[in-house]
Amino acid sequence: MNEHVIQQTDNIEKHTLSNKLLANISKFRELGLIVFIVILCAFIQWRNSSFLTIENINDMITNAAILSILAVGMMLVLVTRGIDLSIGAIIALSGMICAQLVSQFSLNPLLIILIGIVIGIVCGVLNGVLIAKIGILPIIATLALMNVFRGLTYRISNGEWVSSYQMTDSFLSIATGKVFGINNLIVIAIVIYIIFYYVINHTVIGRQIYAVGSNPESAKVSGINENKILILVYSTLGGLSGLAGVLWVSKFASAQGDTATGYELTVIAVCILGGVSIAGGAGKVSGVLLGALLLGILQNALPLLNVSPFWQTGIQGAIILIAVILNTLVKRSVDRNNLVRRKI
Amino acid sequence: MNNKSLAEENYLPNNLANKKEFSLKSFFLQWEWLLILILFLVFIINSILSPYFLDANSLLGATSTFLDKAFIVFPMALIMIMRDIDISVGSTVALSGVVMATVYNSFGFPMEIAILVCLAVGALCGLINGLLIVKFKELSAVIVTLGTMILFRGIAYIILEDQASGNFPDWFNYFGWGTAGNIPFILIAFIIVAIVFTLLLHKTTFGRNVYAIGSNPTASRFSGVSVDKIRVIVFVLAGVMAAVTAIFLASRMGSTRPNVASGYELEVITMAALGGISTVGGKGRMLGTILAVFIIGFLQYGLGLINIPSQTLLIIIGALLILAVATPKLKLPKFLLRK
Amino acid sequence: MSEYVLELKGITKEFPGVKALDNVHFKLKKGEIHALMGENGAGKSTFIKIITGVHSPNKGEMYLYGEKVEFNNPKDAQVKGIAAIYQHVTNFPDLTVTENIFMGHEKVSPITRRLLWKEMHYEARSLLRQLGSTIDPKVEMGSLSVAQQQIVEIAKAISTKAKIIIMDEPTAALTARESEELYKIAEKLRDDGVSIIFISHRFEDMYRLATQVTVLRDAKYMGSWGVDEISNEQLIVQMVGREISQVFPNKHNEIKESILEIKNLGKIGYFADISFNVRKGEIVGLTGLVGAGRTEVCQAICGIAPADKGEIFIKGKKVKIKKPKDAMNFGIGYLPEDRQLQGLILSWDIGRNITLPSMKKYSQKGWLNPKREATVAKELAEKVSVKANSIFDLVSSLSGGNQQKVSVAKLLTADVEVIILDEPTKGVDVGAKSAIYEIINDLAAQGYGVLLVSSEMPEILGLSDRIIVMKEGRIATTLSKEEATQERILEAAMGSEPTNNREVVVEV
Amino acid sequence: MGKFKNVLMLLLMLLLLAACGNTSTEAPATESEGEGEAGTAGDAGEGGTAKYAFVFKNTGNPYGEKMYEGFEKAINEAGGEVIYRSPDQPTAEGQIQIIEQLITQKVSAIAIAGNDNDALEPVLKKAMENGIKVLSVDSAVNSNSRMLHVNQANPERIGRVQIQAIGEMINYEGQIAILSATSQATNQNLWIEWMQEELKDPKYANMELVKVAYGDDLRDKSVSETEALLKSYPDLKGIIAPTTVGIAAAGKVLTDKGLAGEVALTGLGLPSEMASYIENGVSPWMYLWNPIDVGYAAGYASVELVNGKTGALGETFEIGELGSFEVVEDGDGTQIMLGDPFKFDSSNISEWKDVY
Repeated sequence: MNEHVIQQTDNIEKHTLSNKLLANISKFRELGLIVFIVILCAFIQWRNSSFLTIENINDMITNAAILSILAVGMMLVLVTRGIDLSIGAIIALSGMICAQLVSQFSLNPLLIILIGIVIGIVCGVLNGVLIAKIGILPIIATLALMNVFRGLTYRISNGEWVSSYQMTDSFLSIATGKVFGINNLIVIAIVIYIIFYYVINHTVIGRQIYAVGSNPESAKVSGINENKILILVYSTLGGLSGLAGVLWVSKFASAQGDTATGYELTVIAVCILGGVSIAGGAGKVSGVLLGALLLGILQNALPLLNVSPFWQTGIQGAIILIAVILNTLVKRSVDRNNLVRRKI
Repeated sequence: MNNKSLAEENYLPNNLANKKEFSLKSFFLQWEWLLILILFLVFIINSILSPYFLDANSLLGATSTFLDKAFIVFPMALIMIMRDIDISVGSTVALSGVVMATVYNSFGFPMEIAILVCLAVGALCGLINGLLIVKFKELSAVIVTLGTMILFRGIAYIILEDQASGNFPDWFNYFGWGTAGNIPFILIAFIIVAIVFTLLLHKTTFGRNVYAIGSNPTASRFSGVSVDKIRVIVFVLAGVMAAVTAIFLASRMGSTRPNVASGYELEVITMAALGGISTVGGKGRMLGTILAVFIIGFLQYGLGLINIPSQTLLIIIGALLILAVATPKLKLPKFLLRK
Repeated sequence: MSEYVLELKGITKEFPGVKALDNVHFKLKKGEIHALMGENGAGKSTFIKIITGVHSPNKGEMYLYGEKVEFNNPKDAQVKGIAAIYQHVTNFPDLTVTENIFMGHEKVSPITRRLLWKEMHYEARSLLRQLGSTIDPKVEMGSLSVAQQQIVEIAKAISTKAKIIIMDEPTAALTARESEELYKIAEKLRDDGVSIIFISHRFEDMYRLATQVTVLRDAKYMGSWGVDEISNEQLIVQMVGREISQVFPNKHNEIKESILEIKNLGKIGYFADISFNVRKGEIVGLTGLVGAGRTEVCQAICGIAPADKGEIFIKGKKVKIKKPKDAMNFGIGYLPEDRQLQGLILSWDIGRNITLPSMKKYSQKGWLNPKREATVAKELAEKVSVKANSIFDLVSSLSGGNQQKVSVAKLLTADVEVIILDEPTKGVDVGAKSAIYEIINDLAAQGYGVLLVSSEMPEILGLSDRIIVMKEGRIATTLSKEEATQERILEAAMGSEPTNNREVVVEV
Repeated sequence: MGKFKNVLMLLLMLLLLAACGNTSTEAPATESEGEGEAGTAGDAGEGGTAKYAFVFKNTGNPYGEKMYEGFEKAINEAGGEVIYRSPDQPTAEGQIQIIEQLITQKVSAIAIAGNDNDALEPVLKKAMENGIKVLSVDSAVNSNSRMLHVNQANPERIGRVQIQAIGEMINYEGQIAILSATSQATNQNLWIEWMQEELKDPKYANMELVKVAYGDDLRDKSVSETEALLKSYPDLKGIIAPTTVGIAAAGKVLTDKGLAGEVALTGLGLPSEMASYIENGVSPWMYLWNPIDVGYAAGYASVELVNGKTGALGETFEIGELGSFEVVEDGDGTQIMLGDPFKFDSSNISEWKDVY
């Protein structure tokens, strides 16, 4: 009997070892992304030496900050097997309302941020209710609400823009101010990433989101309230979009009706690059951060490299397609490895 | 009938009816009736609001203002019945149109050849989508077509940069504007395509297989339906219809640019969803889709006649879409429920 | 305080078209291992789901420690100390082992509500160690083998500190030695005062562990006995409802030439070295434990998941089968295991389902011919005696047995010569079962070659002319009708001693 | 029975169509009572007021709103009904739809800021065939599809004056760059051509145009492009941005980086958008015509066309308070041209920033 146990433990030990190896392979994505980014940076630096200057890096990260804030929210939605096409419109709506409030009442910037977030959450809850309670497919529900939010923005703005001279300095300083020498936008993004990292990895709710995406049936059996989770993720993304709306307007010092048109696709592209699976269940904060960084670098570097503006769209599309296809191939080989390891 | 007990079931005669009974109730409880009602309402409201609306000429002429993108609705309906989606169609329109113009203008081929090339490019775009989707089943159609959407548009920009390309022959430009009697060519083309697709979906084995795939992909595959082949074919059809749209669009504008038809995919999906094409697959009919095309088209046209700002139109169409997909999900009174 | 920790009285549960449970009683003592037995479709799974709060009964009452309870959702049952390990592993493949174990009862810091990962990983590791396994709790669930996942599921149940644990066929996918480990765990739990409801097809499990057995048949309660109060034969009669020999019409079919021949078929990670043949008019039984690779072999032959190695011959001619359509063109018909997911389109009517595989035959150059379709569908539906009003009745409104008949009718439309039936009577009531057996026999009599996959011993024994037993992806033995007995099959399927080791990497 | 169902469905559909058909034959009859036979719709004098339509590139653009303000003012002065339409996206497809609807409404004149030079030709020709007077404003459509173009300012002057300005700002020495939109309407490229022409003058010998960047009229892209310019050309002395979004984005970047006085910025922009950057010295001055005036001119030009002018070379158009303008040549077509672009600097920006 004892012999048996020892032998078994032996086998299991072996097993665990190869399991660890596998776990490393599945981390390959992030590693691969980092390697890719490093090579890309080296290449860009070689072509244009002003790329890796502190100033440029600062600019690049500041520009990618809003994108990365949205991406982490979108990740949660994608993890639950959903999608949200309305965020560009939410950004415009919240940005427009806040800018108008600022121009008329010169409110405290913190209050404005709060208002922006609340507007976003309201929009997000609307998305969530249509999806969770009424059961409309996410792509259709958010598509419809995208139209509604965008239309509302135009109605509210009445075709006018809110320009920088109408905004208070304190409002503009949301995006230009610094904390310990770091731009506020970066600080906000970092704070959000820390919060999300914590919530996703260290709270029950965070894990429940993944459970719902990984296996909705089992989630139900485990007593997880799927509707609650769905509404939560859509309103979270809504809130982040509302925040992004305020930051956007503050950064560019202008609120327009067509702000951030089509931005949702860029955000989704970041998530896909970052290894978030649209089939749900999988996606890491670190991956999304790297995805945002990669796209930020691309957006920063294509002009630096003197790439014709007409090639930029094509390059972006090709990189996204190649990234997702590579991801699939890697995953397939991992699965195959799993099978080979099995007894027959 | 649903809750017939096992015992009862076992006593049923072993003689099955193979003629369908006609039930007036289920006949009138079809989605299409609601659409006809909405279309009727659109007509009534529009004719009250604008004296110009019910002018026979303008009514027929109006169809040419919204029918260009409507060609894509048919393959999109097939795609959505199969539980897929294609958001690259707008970019396909742009790319195939741009290639057509380039082949005609820069390479000096005759327009007839250019049109064929345009259709071929559309088909190729669809083929790429279809193959990527069936070869990488782990990726959903949303991801693949999101990628190709950006890629196709990007290629169109690489070819034409920010230039327009036109100078098509007169007969080509007449194509999108001409009428036979009072009826615009584009309406005739639409009717032909509508009939072809309606027959394809409802009267052929191909259409039956499309429904089968949408209702239960696994069971279809197990039953020997060539699921992959049919999916690829349907995406190719979408590409071809996008190219048809590109031809009409180029003809109507006398030129084409890389930035045309942006956002068409969303309008087309809206039409299909309103037409009762179930977004989870397996359900929906062509008649509903056709009705939805005219509902949205005449709504836009009619409200345009009374000069409603386009932003209000956005809101109305968004709300209509939500209403359309939400209505069947809401709990209807019992007597209204079908089977 | 009642003597019973759990008592169910007169539980009835109806689903549309089916009565899944009909006035069922159940009593469970503290520290008791109670076997729940019954054929497939007898209502065991539904019964468990009632106890765990997934379904609520239409009628009947449930008492926990003598107190009446009503569960509205799984959480309620969880809170009351009931945990279940389901037959089909239901876990979160993307999440880690630790997360799977603690899903629904995570350890959180009382103040900050922070997840205590360290503690959870530690406890997960020690729970798994208790079960004799050193699975790394930090790996993703999806990367584990089915047996390992089963162990994690058990660890999960233990971790909830459940007082009542339900095990739904936990040994089905385990080797004999793993089963032995499981028995020990179960006994240890029992000694700690946990009550266990143990569901299994295997009499060994019951005799080894249980002290009490309750039998369900056709959704009805048949009775409850002490394990030593009832003989094996009596128990079988209670479960099946009649002598086995009565169920199976014993006809002698004329067995002719070989029609399907498989040589050295292999698929990495699933099966290897599979060789056998099926002859015209013959019923070949293919059996083995769940997870032995039977379904995978069938699916490889049918082109659903083609094999990596080996050859398939039809009437002596080598063929390549890459997709189901190829198989059908070569005359191989497949009746899948899960008729609702893989076999039928539930939202369609009977007629359309029947004609789906062979629409080409009933159409003219791609155009549908509804009249002809309807005639053919009616003919076939009547041939397999589907009970319904018309061929336009939706399949979803039929009972399991009638659905299965429609699946069989589907096969008959094509020019099929070999029919592969994967668990044809799973979830089918007894009345329909014998009808299906009759159909199978008829098919063989008409000269079809039949490959019958089943876990149900009586079915295999009663129908097959030849029986192939699979074990861990390989053919363990082939028995003729005369040689075959339940014991010999089980022995071959489980092996008295483990013959090869699960954990070893095998080059295929 | 299945057949019966289809037939019934078809019958009901036909009924519906017939219902529409009936009314559709009646409706125009009652309509045309006062108008005589359909055809010439440009009948401003008879039967009701004439309708003047203004079609801008897209909604939600203050530049268009201001132009419409002027247009409305002109029509109100001359008497008539105004219609303001624009698609929600700046596409030619959207404008075609709108023009078709305007044709149906039998408006008297359409003034349009085109999203595409050529693509509107078929529909605008159709409008003219229906007796509608068509003129383009701000962004021209090709000469076949219009009777007249109302040019905000001479493109040559617009191009040259911006080079002259940047030259003055940087003492005629150093690198300069242009930040454009991707020009869908050709005016941007035309201006850039004239800029390059002006640069050939020997007095700019020490100035070098290093790059033309495209910001697509998107805020985020314009910002990245500006930043890239600053990094790729550390010695850059001046930026010309002949587009509102571009110049404001560049102004924001230069402000945030504290480059006022080091990199000069000029171009064309809305005073409201640029007020902050002119006041803080990033852009010493920049240019724009008054969109209200442009719209006002378009309004009066519409009225004149409806009243019988043809837009032929040599005609004189009376533009309300702006005086009279002579029709001059513009490539193959004709145009009236308003004055030079207006210069906005710190002395006058505060009075204009609230206007537009």
